[in-house]
Amino acid sequence: MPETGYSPTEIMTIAAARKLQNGTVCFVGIGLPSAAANLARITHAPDVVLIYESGTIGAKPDVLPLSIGDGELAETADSVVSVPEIFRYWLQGGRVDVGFLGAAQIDKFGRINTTVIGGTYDAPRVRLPGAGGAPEIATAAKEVAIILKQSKRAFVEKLDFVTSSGFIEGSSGNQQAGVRGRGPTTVITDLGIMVSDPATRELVLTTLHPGVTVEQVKETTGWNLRIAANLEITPKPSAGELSALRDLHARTVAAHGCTGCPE
Amino acid sequence: MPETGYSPTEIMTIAAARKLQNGTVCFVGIGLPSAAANLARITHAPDVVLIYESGTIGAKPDVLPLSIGDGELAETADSVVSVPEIFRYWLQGGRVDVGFLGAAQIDKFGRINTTVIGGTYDAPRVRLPGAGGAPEIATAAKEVAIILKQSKRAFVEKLDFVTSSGFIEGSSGNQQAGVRGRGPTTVITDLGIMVSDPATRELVLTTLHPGVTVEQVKETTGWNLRIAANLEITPKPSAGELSALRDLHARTVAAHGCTGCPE
Amino acid sequence: MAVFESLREAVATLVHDGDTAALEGFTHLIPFAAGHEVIRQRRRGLTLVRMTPDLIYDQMIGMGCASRLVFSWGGNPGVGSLHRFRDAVQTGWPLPLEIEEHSHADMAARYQAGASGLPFAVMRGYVGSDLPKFNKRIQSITCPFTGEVLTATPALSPDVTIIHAQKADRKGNVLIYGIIGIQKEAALAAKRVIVTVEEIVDDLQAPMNACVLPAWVVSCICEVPGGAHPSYAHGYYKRDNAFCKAWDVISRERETFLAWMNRHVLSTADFAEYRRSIAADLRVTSNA
Amino acid sequence: MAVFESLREAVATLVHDGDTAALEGFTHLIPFAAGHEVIRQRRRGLTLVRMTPDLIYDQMIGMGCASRLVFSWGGNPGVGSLHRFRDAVQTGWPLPLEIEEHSHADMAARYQAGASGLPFAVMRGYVGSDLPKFNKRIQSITCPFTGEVLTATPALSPDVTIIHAQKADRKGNVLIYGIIGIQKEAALAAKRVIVTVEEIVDDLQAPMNACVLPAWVVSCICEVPGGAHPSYAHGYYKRDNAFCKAWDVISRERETFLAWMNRHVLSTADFAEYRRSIAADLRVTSNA
Repeated sequence: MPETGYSPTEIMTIAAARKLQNGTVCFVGIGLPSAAANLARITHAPDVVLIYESGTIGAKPDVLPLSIGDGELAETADSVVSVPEIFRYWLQGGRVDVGFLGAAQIDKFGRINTTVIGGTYDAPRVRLPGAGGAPEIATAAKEVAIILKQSKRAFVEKLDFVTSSGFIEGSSGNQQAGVRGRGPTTVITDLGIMVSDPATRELVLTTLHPGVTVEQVKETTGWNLRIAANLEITPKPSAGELSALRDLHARTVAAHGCTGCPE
Repeated sequence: MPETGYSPTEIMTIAAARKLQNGTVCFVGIGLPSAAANLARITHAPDVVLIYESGTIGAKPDVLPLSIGDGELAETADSVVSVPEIFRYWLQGGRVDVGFLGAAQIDKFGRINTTVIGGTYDAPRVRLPGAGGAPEIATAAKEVAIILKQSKRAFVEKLDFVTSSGFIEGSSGNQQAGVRGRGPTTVITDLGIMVSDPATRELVLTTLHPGVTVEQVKETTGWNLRIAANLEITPKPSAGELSALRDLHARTVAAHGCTGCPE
Repeated sequence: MAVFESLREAVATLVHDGDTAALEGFTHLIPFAAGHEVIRQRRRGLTLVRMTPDLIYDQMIGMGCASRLVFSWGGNPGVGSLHRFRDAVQTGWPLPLEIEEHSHADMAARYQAGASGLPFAVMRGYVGSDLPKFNKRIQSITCPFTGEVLTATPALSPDVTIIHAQKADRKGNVLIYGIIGIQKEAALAAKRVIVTVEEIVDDLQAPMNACVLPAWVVSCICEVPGGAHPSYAHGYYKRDNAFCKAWDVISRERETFLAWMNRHVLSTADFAEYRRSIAADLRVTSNA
Repeated sequence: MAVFESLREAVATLVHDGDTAALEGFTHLIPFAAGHEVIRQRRRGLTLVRMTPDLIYDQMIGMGCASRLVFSWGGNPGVGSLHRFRDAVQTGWPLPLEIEEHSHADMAARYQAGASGLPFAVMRGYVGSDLPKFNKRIQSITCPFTGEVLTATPALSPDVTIIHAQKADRKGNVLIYGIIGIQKEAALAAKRVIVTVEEIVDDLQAPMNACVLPAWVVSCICEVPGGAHPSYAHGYYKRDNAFCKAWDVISRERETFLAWMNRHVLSTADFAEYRRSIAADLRVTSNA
């Protein structure tokens, strides 16, 4: 544990959790997004509605799921529906306020690559898991928040593959494609928070976590990152937030043998 | 009760029931088709699968339903699904062997009118209930049997409105429209049975109920009815068939106050 | 998020003149109480949507609430015709009724498209039928992979959907069981959703994969015991077949219809008073 | 109509070289036992279809059963990558693996179209994504009513679908509960259906609106207790997370993978023997 009293991953998770307002309907990805969404639920947002693509609506897990379809999600959900129903009636139906996603690579517009790295699509250097629900979450959710640790490998000038975007370049593109959401609007990292410029969609660094410098962020970002005129500083994690998060991870380790999140 | 020992409606119902083989999957209309299908189930075809458009799959009602969605159907079904599911996964999905339908009017091809009689579509003399499930049952079921009492008003040269057909005129029409079923193949009446000519689709009288004459059938048919070269005679209702049907109606009257079928 | 109100408040705030309104229920859980409240509050110019318009739509049409009907089968289940519906279509009494007619499979697919955020539905429909000739909302579409020509119809998205369900919990989550019909799709396709329920409970005790509408997709929940009478509520009461037969007589003539509606619906304050009124008058035996 | 057979008989008669086979399950009720039997019987040239290929597909791919994979997300849930899947795509070992890649929403819609007897599905998909550039099965279609351009993809209709469920009754009716995923659609979309179950019971005791597959849509039912291990069966046993982590090590190198598969799958007669073999060898703690 660094002398700050919390780890970079902890403040990233807590900063992401703070973005979820009470009563929000959140379509949750597994791993860090799930940890942040459940932290929000057990702290300031008890009525947040968590939807997992496995068909669990209003899940309230006491321990973090290791997979998107853990039994804990079904047991605590208000309703468990089929996978086609969750994508058609609930996601495509326009009922999701925010999509909470992770990624392997993102670009300056918050577009995501989880398909291939290096080589070609047919002969990639590294084959990643693929799209999953991301392309339609990015389109159908009213907005998308991405939670990802910073590194030049992850924050790149040009994606090897655009798996998920949520928008079409050009002013009228989205209207033509019937896109109703705003696409990726926020990226929460272990160093700070980036918010997309509504005009250009380019991510702008707006917030630094305590003790982090702009240089640290620039050094771990693969493009020439825009910096907001007046940078904010993330309020330090409260004792309550830290203990809630650590208790959640402790319960998860006790149940599963691990947290299901990168450390 | 006529001296035959059974009523015209009874032999019509029994003749229709005999058409259902054990294990057949039958999409059942309310009224006489439902009476015939359940009579088959409680006599020679215990494993017939009865599907009602209300979403009840494998219904085994002890009394006849008055409506297509009586609770008795749900309580005795193997599965109760939504109405969109029954039409998409189960009917359109091609899982139905035979559609058992009633009608207000039919023509020589077994096409059905349940929409309007007389006047125009916008200002009809008599407004009928409408299509219900019939147009897609006629298309998606492997074949369709229609159960209807004979009269010149019901068996007409030209329908006032074609609500449900099950086929397109012309040899290649059906293929183009992706029709997989044979459409209306059998009409069971209170006087006999008509079967459609596979080549022309025109109904041909192939069977008379005991004691019925060809003239009686011609007099109650609104077109110049074709008669099969060697007419068969419907075997008389057995004591078992009659008592099963009468017990079924008696149980239904006891439960609902009526049989739900025309007498 | 669902609020709990009286049915009078719910209809006053959520059902407006000229709305496209779907009071759904496939022979089970028909929202009669809600339909009566719409009549009491004298809504006009409604486009009424329903797969199976039955007695309650006959009443709303006869009382002049509707200018348009979108449907696939209209009748009195197990009894026969709807006389007020027929009178409106055949003679325009009390008002001309424009009709838009589809098949069940089509209406179900249209509600699904509405619930799915799609502008249209695809189906294998209407082969050889005259209906497409009289309904321009039934079009064709070609499969981009096989070249097959199929039917396309526009999504249904009512301004308000009203359904009746067995239970809601105190948060407003709704449980529907038995013949669930098209209610979930009709609710999810609508801008506003009113749910009348038999009872409000602490715990829905819903099986894991039951048909549950979460509170946050429901606008308003109204506790109206018996609110589906004379239709039935699985687990609560059976259909009142005697009433359905009696309706065939009551509704046959305009005068008897109007007298009955004035006496039992317009002259009563709510559904409970209505139930007492018809019980006293018609000796209708309700199983509620 | 469902017949009751051993899994060996079912795979022998219903799974053929070159088939398009879907072994479905969305992180729950994964048909591992059936996948092992396909490996034992050395099926070749399969087109494997699955929304979420995980360990069992990693094993089938690594053992050379598949020439093609149709999928939307491939990984070891909660652990990481599938090394055999990666090796096949990146280096073509043991055989080149052609891939056809979609999104979850697309795959789910394609199964629905297959179950619905439609040639294609319509969705709002892939906005701004590169996937359509590399998959010609992702096309566009225009709404005949609004002019909106949407995504169209072809129906999925596997030659054989294999799923694992909690229970079947003695007639062959199947009950699935908990996270039901895409199993119903995958089964109804297929020409042949194999269902392995935890147990065969006299009475399913299924809630009225539960996910039930009637016996007459199932080809064969095989009683295989624990047949979803290391995934879980709601109401029966939990996921074996230790095994999933161990697999990451076992599968990393071709040699260790082949040795393990030979020892525990090819050298065992059935799933029960396999379970004893891995329990003895790896000390895998199974909750089954």
